[in-house]
Amino acid sequence: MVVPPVDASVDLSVQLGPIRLAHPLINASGTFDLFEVADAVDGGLLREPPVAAYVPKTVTLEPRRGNEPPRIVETAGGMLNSIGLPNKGVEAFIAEDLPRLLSLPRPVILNVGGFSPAEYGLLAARLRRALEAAGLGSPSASGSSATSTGVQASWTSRVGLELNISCPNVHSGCISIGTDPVETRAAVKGARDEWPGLLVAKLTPNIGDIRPIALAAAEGGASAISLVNTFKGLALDRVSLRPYLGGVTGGLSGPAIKPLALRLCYEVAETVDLPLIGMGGVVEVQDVLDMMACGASVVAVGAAGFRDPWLPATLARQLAVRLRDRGWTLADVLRRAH
Amino acid sequence: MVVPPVDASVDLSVQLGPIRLAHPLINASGTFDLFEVADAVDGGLLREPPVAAYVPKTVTLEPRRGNEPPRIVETAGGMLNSIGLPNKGVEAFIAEDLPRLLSLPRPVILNVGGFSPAEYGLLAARLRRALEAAGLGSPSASGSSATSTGVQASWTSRVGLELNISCPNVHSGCISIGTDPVETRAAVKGARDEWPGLLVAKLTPNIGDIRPIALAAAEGGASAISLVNTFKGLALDRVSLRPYLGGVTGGLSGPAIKPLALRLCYEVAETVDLPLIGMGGVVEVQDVLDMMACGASVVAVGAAGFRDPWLPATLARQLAVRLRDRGWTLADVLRRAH
Amino acid sequence: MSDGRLLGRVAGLEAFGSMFVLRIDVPGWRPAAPGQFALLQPQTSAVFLPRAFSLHGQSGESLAFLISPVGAGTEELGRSVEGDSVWVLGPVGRGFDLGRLAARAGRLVIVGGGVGIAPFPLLIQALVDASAHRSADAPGERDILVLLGFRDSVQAGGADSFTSAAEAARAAGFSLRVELITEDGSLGRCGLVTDLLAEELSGHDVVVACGAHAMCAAVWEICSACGCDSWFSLEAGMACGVGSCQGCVIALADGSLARVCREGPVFSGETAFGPRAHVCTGQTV
Amino acid sequence: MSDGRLLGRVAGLEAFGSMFVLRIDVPGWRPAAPGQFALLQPQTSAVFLPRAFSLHGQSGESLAFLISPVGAGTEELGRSVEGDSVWVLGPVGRGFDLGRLAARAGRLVIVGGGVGIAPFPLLIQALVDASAHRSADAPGERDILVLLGFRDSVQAGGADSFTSAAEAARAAGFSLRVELITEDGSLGRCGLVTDLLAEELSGHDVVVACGAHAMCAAVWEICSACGCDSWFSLEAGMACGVGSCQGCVIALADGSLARVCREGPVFSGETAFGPRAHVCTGQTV
Ligand SMILES: Cc1cc2nc3c(=O)[nH]c(=O)nc-3n(C[C@H](O)[C@H](O)[C@H](O)COP(=O)(O)OP(=O)(O)OC[C@H]3O[C@@H](n4cnc5c(N)ncnc54)[C@H](O)[C@@H]3O)c2cc1C
Ligand SMILES: Cc1cc2nc3c(=O)[nH]c(=O)nc-3n(C[C@H](O)[C@H](O)[C@H](O)COP(=O)(O)OP(=O)(O)OC[C@H]3O[C@@H](n4cnc5c(N)ncnc54)[C@H](O)[C@@H]3O)c2cc1C
Ligand SMILES: Cc1cc2nc3c(=O)[nH]c(=O)nc-3n(C[C@H](O)[C@H](O)[C@H](O)COP(=O)(O)O)c2cc1C
Ligand SMILES: Cc1cc2nc3c(=O)[nH]c(=O)nc-3n(C[C@H](O)[C@H](O)[C@H](O)COP(=O)(O)O)c2cc1C
Ligand code: FES
Ligand code: FES
Repeated sequence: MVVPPVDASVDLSVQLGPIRLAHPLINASGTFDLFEVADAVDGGLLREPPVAAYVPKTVTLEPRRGNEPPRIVETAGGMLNSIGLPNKGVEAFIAEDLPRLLSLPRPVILNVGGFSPAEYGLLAARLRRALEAAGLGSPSASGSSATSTGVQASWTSRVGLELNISCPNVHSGCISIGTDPVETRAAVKGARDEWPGLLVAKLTPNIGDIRPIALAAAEGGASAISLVNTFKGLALDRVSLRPYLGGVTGGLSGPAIKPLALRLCYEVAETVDLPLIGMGGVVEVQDVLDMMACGASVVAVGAAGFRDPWLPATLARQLAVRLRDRGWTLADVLRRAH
Repeated sequence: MVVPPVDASVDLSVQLGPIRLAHPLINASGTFDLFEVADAVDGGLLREPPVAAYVPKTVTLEPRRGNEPPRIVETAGGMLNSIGLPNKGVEAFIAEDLPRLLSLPRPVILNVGGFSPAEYGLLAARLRRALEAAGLGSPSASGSSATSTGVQASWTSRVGLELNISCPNVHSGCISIGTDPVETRAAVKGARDEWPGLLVAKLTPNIGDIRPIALAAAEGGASAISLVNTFKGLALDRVSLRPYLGGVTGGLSGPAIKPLALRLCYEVAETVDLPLIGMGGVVEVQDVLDMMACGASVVAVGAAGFRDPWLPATLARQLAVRLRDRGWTLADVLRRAH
Repeated sequence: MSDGRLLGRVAGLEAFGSMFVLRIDVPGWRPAAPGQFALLQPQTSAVFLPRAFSLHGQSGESLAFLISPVGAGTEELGRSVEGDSVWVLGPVGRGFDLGRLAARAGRLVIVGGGVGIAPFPLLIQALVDASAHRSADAPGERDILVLLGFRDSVQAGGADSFTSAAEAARAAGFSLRVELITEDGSLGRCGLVTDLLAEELSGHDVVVACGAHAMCAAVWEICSACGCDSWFSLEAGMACGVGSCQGCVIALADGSLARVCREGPVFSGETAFGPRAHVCTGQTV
Repeated sequence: MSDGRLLGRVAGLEAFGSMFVLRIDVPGWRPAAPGQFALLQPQTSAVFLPRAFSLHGQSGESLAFLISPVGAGTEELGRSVEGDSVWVLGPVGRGFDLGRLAARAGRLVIVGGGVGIAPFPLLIQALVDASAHRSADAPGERDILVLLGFRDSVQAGGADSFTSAAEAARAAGFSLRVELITEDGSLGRCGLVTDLLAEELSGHDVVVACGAHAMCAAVWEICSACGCDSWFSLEAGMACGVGSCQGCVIALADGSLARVCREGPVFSGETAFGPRAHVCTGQTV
């Protein structure tokens, strides 16, 4: 590899709520299936995942088939996806996936999606119970209250929860939860009541002003905010001129959206005093610096990981080199653009 | 040139309100200064402008300096601009620019920007009076009412008006007119009361749901809708990690935004029954077909014209070839994606 | 096991009709099974995602891909020059079931349409290698029938990329019969490759095919009507190629969705298209 | 007058230290004046906008550009190979005022910093050509002083791109004195080009300069202190290069904004930086 090992003299560690990350680079939900990639190309990934924390794909209460194909189309500087949240549902997830997630040598940030604000509370409660049952709680955890974080330090320091509040077709009609401050607050509050650990609200960029949504998430009790999810876009079949994707529209991600993601991150960082997980078009180490300078203390790699599943680890190494070369600490970069 | 001449057997003409265009390709406001380009590289452009109608840059009531440099930065698949509507103000525009605009062998769609809904009415009234004074009205036009289009056929068939309702820093605070249905309706209505001809409302994409805005523009009396203006984005200086542009944020345009523009065009076409002028990332003839299939009867070239000022004319020729090869008329393409 | 994507170096590019063969030396490459694929992207690339290509030839760390330029990604690869760097991720995917095929080489028909011929030279090479481990073959077990269909004589230039694999097979005592057909009759017979298959199928009981989806479906119709085993290498637009994105799904015969990059790209006819008939009539529909 | 952008063809690419000279044949090219520029973009390009480059050399429709690879656009041009197609828009911009400069060639100092040396070979060529139209020059009127500053010896390799223009000038009876300085002293003297200028200015009364903005500002300080005429070829990020976008503005001395692509790229020191002093002291600040 051309990338030198992480420079031990540079401290890349970040505290994200109760979870400590060895460095700021993680994956974006739905863009990296660690177990599949390990099986397909490199079993060593399970021993040494290329992320500081692993974020699995969104899970919903019920199993979902996802959208009909085609689901992917490349566009200028990015891609549209209309995957449609296929997943096995939370029960099968708990039975089949949670155990192996907990066996990873990294913290995990679970990601859930609901179709009404109330579903987030149900999902959070179900996952909390599963984690408690997994015996990861502190010895004194029996009968502990869900909202008392102290007694559950042992699993809350390893497992967080991200709320994907930008699904289509939700309770409030055609506008998704994440574009409505009232619903956002309700969804986050519902989850917060059931989840004692790191709670991340993932915001949609398909909005005129993101600041009221960020405030609502903070009011609801989010301990961090991640942004951005994808931008709704459309591509046509070149010949028929009909919508190309099975799901008609899709979400735009990749370098094309980076300037938009940076702007939204910058605005949210000026609005709420919570740690941010920045994502949207991160491809190279300059993008990581940009996101951090706009206010993200953690940076997620999404679609660029499709080119290179090892990218987050590579970026972490490159970040260390950049910081060392500039004589900067992470704190010097964070919010530098403001 | 590699492009063959327009195939005479293919009818590319489009009716846009009272204005007939020889073909559907025009320029986007602020991205093509015909007189400057003619002076810089090819005087012949004034005799044979490469657009079916010419749209000059936005004019405001007062002269404006525009934003401080740097104003331009390239991003993946596009660019950010923070030009900031520099212009000489409507009075100097009328005195210096209007006469030469009216001497062009093409229809002209003037473009105005206001800082409150009321300013659009003032601008429309001022331009209407100037056009009437220019002696372009019908012989019986003296004392005619502004809202009676019949008597003014002679200039309304050559001059239209586009309302740029997506300026920053406007009357209603930090949210721009174009993101508020009430202000949109007021701005369009104000202009409609003063302007008898083609009235185009140009919408911003920085919005959660564009449909209420499109409806408000229609209710206000718009005779067409153009979309999209640029998406608000941010780029940092690579070294200092401070905002790179003088105006801090800028507007994203170019191929990167095409999937977003197509989606918005598609949504507006399903919402209002007005002709649409589609723009956003148009670079090649496939983009023209895509825009038309999504509902645009006229297509504007923006930033891609920076690479090639002749692009709209080239695309019109290529469109004729494509239609002939597929055995299609324009009507076969229009709204095909719906 | 690799510590990241591999960085290959272009060793050559050769045109074959409308297609080209791209040779890449890839230090660290693990041997691929026939039917597996790799994701390629020039180090300096104007497209966002890598593109999937079947292994066409493989000799240690020297790989060959047969590529048809259809869009920005393939055209960009077609402009490669010797020494250019190319990111390579692979081998990935489930290839052909060599165990089953090798034992039945004499009753096997290979059907390729257009650039769908790409995976077969490597398959032939593997069948030949597999036979070396067997003490002796019964008569006819070293006869492989290859049916190739092209649009026209220009595209049919791609068939020449078979020559060396075919010669190596012959040298190893295999008899390879290659029949060629073009849709416009500009080279070989005029018609579809399924016309050839319908004529030639009898006496064979397993078909492997790769090509346009419609071709594959037609091949399956023929095979299923006569209860013949069939295997298809299928395509889908991909983002990751390694199971992360769930973007490459296709609908299987039972209505479920499967990822071409992980459950495929090689699927049995039954899985992809539907059950085969119970009785082999030797006749085609 | 052209009917669109011109499509040029790469005739060659030659490295000069950290820079390279790109030669492009451009059918239909109108002769450029020194200081004018063109917008270049490979026909197959991974960047969105064309990039601006001063004319470095010109012989009919054969053009040369001296380019320093600093980002995606310049690096992409640096990978050009002979025969590649390149879109060319130009010549555009207001170049040097040849009328004024030619008459004072002997009192002229050319100051180039880094790749800012690019426009000067063409300027020298034009000064030489202009002298051919004059019957006779007074003594010293054919002496041109060129001061070049570079970061280090590697970058200073760019100075070799001057050689042919310098030789042609000498052949036409001009005497060209080229002084070179590097910031790290790894070639020639150690220091800034403005150090050279301060020493050499006396006896000259017009300076033309191109380089980093800070260098230009420092050159202007020196010139203005001694009331010397100065002209600067300035830079700004551009989108269109032809006056459409108003993206390339810079703030002038009077606080107004001017487009580098139309009002420039060559500005007088007074316009760009401020008035010159009234009395020439022959001394520098
Ligand atoms: C497992 C596998 C193996 C393969 N093996 C080979 C091989 O050996 N050789 C080979 O040449 N190819 C092979 N392919 C196909 C190859 O991957 C594609 O041809 C390649 O991805 C095309 O990329 P491109 O950039 O050239 O074209 P793109 O422009 O990306 O278009 C690629 C295809 O995507 C579809 N598409 C994308 N966008 C649109 C749109 N807006 N409208 C309509 N259609 C669209 C079309 O089907 C089009 O042909 C294989 C594919 C798979 C999945
Ligand atoms: C009239 C004129 C004449 C010129 N003549 C020459 C010439 O003869 N030879 C030559 O080599 N160059 C010349 N240039 C400069 C040349 O145009 C630029 O070097 C070129 O555009 C760089 O393009 P790029 O894609 O390589 O770099 P880019 O990546 O586009 O960066 C180019 C420059 O833009 C700025 N920039 C862009 N984005 C950012 C960001 N996010 N943060 C910080 N800075 C940023 C920086 O200043 C950077 O150096 C000239 C410029 C002008 C205006
Ligand atoms: C194929 C694909 C699938 C995705 N699935 C999910 C998902 O299941 N849950 C989620 O919260 N975000 C999902 N996302 C959004 C990403 O997590 C991320 O927010 C977005 O892609 C922007 O980052 P990028 O530009 O780096 O890709 C998905 C994105 C892609 C491209
Ligand atoms: C440099 C620049 C200046 C612009 N100025 C204006 C303007 O003055 N008025 C306006 O209505 N739109 C303006 N726009 C927006 C364009 O008209 C167009 O809506 C937008 O660029 C999207 O199209 P594109 O992706 O093809 O560039 C400007 C865009 C650019 C890039
Ligand atoms: S391409 Fe991503 S799962 Fe198959
Ligand atoms: S670069 Fe567009 S006006 Fe100068």
